[in-house]
Amino acid sequence: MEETIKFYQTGTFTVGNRLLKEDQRSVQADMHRTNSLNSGHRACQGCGEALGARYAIDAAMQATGNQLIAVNATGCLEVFSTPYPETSWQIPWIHSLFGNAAAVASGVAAAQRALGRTDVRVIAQGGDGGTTDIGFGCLSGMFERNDDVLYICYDNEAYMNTGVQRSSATPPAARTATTPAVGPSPGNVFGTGKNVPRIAMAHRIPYVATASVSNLRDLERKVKNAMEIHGARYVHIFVPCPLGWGSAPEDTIKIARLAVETGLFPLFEAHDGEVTASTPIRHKVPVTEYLKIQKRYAHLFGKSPDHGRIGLIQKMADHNIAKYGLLN
Amino acid sequence: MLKQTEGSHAVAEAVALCRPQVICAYPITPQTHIVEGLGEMVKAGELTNCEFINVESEFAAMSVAIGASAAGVRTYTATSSQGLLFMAEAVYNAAGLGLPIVMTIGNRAIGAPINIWNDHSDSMSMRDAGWIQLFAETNQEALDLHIQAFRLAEELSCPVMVCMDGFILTHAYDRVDVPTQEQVDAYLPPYQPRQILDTADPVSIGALVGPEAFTEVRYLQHHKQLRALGLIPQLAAAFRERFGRDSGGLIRSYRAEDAETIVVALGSVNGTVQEVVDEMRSEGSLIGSVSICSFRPFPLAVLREALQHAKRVVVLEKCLAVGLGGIVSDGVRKSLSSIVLNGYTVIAGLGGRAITRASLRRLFEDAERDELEQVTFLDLNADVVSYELERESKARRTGPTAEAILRRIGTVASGIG
Amino acid sequence: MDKPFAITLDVGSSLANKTGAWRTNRPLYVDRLPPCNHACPAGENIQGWLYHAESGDYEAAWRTLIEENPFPAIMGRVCYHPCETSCNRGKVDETVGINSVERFLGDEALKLGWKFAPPEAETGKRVLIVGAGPSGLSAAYHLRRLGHGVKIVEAGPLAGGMMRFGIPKYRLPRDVLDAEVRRILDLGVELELNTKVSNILETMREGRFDAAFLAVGAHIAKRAYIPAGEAARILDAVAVLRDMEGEEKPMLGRRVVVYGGGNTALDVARTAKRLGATEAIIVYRRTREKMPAHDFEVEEALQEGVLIKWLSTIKNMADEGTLTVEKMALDATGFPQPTGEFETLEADSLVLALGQDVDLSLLDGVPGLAIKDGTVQVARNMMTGHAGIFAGGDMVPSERTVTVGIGHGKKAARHIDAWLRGTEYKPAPKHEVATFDKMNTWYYSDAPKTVRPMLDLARRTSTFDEVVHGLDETNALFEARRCLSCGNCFECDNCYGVCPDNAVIKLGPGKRFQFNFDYCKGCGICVSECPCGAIKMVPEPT
Amino acid sequence: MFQIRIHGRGGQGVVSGAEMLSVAAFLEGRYAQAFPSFGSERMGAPVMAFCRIDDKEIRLREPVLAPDALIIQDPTLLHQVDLFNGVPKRGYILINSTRSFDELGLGGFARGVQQYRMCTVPATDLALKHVGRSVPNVPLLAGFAAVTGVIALPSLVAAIRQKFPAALAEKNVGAATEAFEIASRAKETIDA
Repeated sequence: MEETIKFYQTGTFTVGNRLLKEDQRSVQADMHRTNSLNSGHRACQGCGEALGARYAIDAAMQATGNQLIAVNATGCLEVFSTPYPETSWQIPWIHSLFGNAAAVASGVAAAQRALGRTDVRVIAQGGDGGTTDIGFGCLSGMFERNDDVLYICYDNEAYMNTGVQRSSATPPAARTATTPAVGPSPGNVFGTGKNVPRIAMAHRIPYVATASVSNLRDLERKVKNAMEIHGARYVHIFVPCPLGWGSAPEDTIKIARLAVETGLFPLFEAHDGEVTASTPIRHKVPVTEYLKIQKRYAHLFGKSPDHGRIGLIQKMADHNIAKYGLLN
Repeated sequence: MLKQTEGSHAVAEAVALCRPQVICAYPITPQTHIVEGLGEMVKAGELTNCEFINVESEFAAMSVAIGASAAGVRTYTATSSQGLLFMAEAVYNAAGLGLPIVMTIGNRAIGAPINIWNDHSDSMSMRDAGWIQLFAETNQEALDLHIQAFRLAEELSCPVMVCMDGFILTHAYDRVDVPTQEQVDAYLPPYQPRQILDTADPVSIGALVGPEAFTEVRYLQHHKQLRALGLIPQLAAAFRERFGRDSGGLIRSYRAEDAETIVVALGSVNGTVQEVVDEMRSEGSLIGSVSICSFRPFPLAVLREALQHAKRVVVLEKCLAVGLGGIVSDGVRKSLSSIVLNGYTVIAGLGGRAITRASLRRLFEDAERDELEQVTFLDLNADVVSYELERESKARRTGPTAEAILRRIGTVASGIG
Repeated sequence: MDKPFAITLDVGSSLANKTGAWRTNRPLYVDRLPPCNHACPAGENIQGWLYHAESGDYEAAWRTLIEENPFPAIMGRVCYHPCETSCNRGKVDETVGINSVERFLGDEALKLGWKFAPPEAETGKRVLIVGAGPSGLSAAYHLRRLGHGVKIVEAGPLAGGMMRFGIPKYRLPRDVLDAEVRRILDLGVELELNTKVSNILETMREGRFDAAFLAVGAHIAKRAYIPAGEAARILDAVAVLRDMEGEEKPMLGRRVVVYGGGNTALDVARTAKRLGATEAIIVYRRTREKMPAHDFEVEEALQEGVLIKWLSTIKNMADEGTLTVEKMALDATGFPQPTGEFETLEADSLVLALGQDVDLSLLDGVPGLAIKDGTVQVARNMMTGHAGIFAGGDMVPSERTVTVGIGHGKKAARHIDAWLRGTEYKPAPKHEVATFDKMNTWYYSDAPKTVRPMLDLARRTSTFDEVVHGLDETNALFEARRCLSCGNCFECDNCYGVCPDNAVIKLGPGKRFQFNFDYCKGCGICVSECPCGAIKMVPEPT
Repeated sequence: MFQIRIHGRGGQGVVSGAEMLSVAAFLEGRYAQAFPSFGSERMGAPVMAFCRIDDKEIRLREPVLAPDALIIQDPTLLHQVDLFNGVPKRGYILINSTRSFDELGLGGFARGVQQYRMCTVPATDLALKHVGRSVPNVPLLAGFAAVTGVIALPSLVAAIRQKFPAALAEKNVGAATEAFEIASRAKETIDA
């Protein structure tokens, strides 16, 4: 759409634009968007996951002509969306367990094949805990069988529902309830990391992508791309958590944007196990911009900033920038 | 049609006749032959519009089954032993969501020590998961119970386990009567889900339920099983009518009407028990037996009916509630509350230990003389136990018990019984 | 379907769960004052007309523009555009070329012959306007559109005032000027030329005018005493520029020295070049930084070969055309002080561009007037000490630019109208300014300002063709779309999209949005993600 | 009720032997039950399988403790396991061997109190000859049929054809037929 008309005013980055034709607008700009995750859910102020979920599911709904079934792992999204007697979901939705969303989705997909409903598509969704930790086995199995499921991970980098404990997606130095900011090396360890998008690619599934709530059009495009493909697909969405990260609710998108603009969270797409595209950084910023507005990193600053470890984090960002060519 | 075939294969044929649409398979002895059989039928195109899914774990097997069942198709899987424990969380979940999944359990012991042979510890560990548990006495019954299980599960919206003794039944070649597709279709109507993930009529399944409604949800689950107490005999009767065989039901009595001593047991061991009963009857003993087919729901009333006139009840269990004794015994005692009689718990056949006529005969005679302990371990090798106890009392670092015992017994292991 | 109790729920039922007192702050849609509008001396609603230009509706844009200013084509050429100086986009990449878009709209209007809407009703009141310069014409335009009878009396031979006699052709082609003046007269404004009003009260009485607006401008050149020989040729800038409009072009010779540092000095020097001078030297007593002239004009002049001697004063001029110039030096306070160093310059003529004074003779004998430093004192409503007589433009204390004059005309017109109706004109209270810190500019794509094509220097210096060319349609659209719409919703849907609680209701094209406070949790994401700063958080009323 | 116990090593077709036997009996309209006694499932490990044949439904689920007939697919087991355990007087014993049971040093069992009716069948040789693989189970079953008369050869042949794909089945039928002849010749001496 950007080609048809240049939006130097609104950029190609706002949700919509009064000058665009309906079919060129983002799904979220649509007055008749499905609001798959409806108002009245119990998410915290400024919840990135609630935002990411509506973005992703609405986009998938549009891409499938509303023929969508969602499976949800246990976690914030499940708890805040479906506390009896109310549900915020507008689509057929099932929650089973913490660690089995991918497998349940495989079952739903198998049922659609058995019923001959090739038009009905299946999404599984979970947080980073349910995806990168406890649900990892089922996820890998679903990938390996190449079941017709899009798995979406909403990554807020810790177990938020249980009170902010460390997950294998928690970044180095971050403070959580189980990696407190005390002692000689406060916060989370500088481990080797667990790059699930990369692990997904190693299964050579047809489509893998990373996305951020700060780049809506990019996110919607990726979900749309994913729904145009059959087989196992994986989209990893970065969703800040004000409560767990100690950030201001109004900064949710800002932080997500900084994660991208620093290079800490590279946005890319991969087909059949190979990276095919990456979203360039628009205005590169140093990681300190990102770190300093989150209390979970407060111990890196304060009276005597921990330049050593901040430097290590900057290295990670620079590595991503080089690896994915984010400044090209 | 009569056939001489393996128990697992007979069950596979029965399941296929029930037209399942999704089957999840993960290998574990001794259940494996069943899903292998079904996999072959799907590949060979004998079982049509059925998705056969090779999953990466039992946990995934039950999870895939949950998804498929919630999406409105007839779903089946099978497992044993450690496998059932590994899927435990999903087993409870399937029942909590009221999904009519049917699962075969090839009953097998639970480690450690790891042991692939038969006992009932696996099913028993899930006895309160909210599933209906039916125990098969013979391969014919195992076959028949699967056909009844799907109908039962779907009428109640409640998952059903069909339990059959590992190896003793799963691997035994026996004569079975395999019904025709027409017969089964006439008995088992197509699946009409009570709740379904449908884009035309969306719902949210699996809500977070707090204190304000949780008790009610649980009560309704309990109520389902109470309904099953009525439904199981009806379905068995309907089955008899259609297939001309007695299979299933809540319990089955054998020469127990006038018995002073009644042996209660689950599963295949009942055959051997009945042989011994006949023997002893022919010699004048007033002994009989009762086979429990439906362990969940537990048939308190009919059991009371069957046992109340006896002088003593011997509960023969293939599992052990460590630190207590019997598991089945508890239910039996509850069924007899306020009735005064001698009750004995006998733990037998753990980890595949053969239960022989000779041992049973000795046991029952002791029982008739009321010379049994409250809890008796059949054919327990006292020497081995006391030697090991003594060894442990002597040294602190005594090493692994199981291995120590094997060393002492030596190669007799390849012997018989 | 007959669903199991509690574990299975009807979709969308969470709408029953309202936010309630969860929220401590709530968002509020606001319209902030864009810095461009804030800076415009003519009070144009720049963001407002760019909004229409962005959608390619140029007539709507033009009509919005002329609500405040009837001279888009002229403005687009001669305005020193303080709007661009204050444009927020300058902090993103480069300021929006507002002036060039305005000129494009002005030229479109002339090309397509768009007319002003006639007054809806005649009031029967008559207003006399003295002076057909920017101020007078602007006042005439606004008064006429308000339904009053308007007559302009102009002492000179042509309408336009300083726009004609102060600004060279190469900056403002006369056909453009004539066309925009004509469009005002077409509204039914009377214009009487070559008539000097000597006694305002008498003229008003004779013409039975209910009110008058004086905008005679400042045409009397300031003189400075420079000892000179009889034959020494010394002229003043106003006269030179005025003569440029007549048949007889002024004789300046081949070596011209201009004394002064304002825009007029530059106009003269550049005019001299075009008249064939080989040397045009500007002598100014201060530094370039201190020069009142606009830097871009200085730049253009230097490009055209005009020489400028900074920190210099002229002591005398001898008959044979030699000027004695003394070097100056800035003292600690930054004032130039004589150094006693002298040099001489050869000049065929010396043009003095030292500013102008107002001819106030027409006010003799008018009671209640206050005159100070050669200008008429006016109240906030532009009325002089004498009821019914208003004044504006260069003859009142203020910066002397065309745009300021036009602003005066508008302001005066609105007060005169109110005065005639026996009421008081109360301008709408100004919104808080949409400063850069209120914007979220990440959402705007980077886009460089379109550089207006220039004529090549050689051709420019030898002719009086217009120096700066206009934008074509695509450039204009491009330029318009660079506007950030500071402080005013442009319906980018961000707030609607970024709300985690779907608590923003989209009302449809042109209708903007509305908050649904049943579900808003007051997180404030809509505020921080609004690109143009059109939402703010306010405490939740309790 | 007639009970058979088959001893051998994993991979020798001990279990399928018992199964074929039960099928053969079933084809004769009788009730039969065949089941393995699973030791470890490794190839080469000592394994056994059981078969019961009766005219009424078989309820008994215990292992065969007192076999009316013993089939030994691997004579080397004689020295490892108490194979004859529970075999009653006049019980049948078939051994896979090219040697006579006297040569095997088992003569005493025949002439002694047990009066076992013993017969050796060169089952491995026959299997290699007809099937090309060392699967001695089928020839031994044929020998069993010949010596005991509990099942008829045609029933066994039918069971073999159920068990194996056509080509392989015919090879096994060949082996069975020859083994049946060999064992039939030995019958008189055994019964004597």
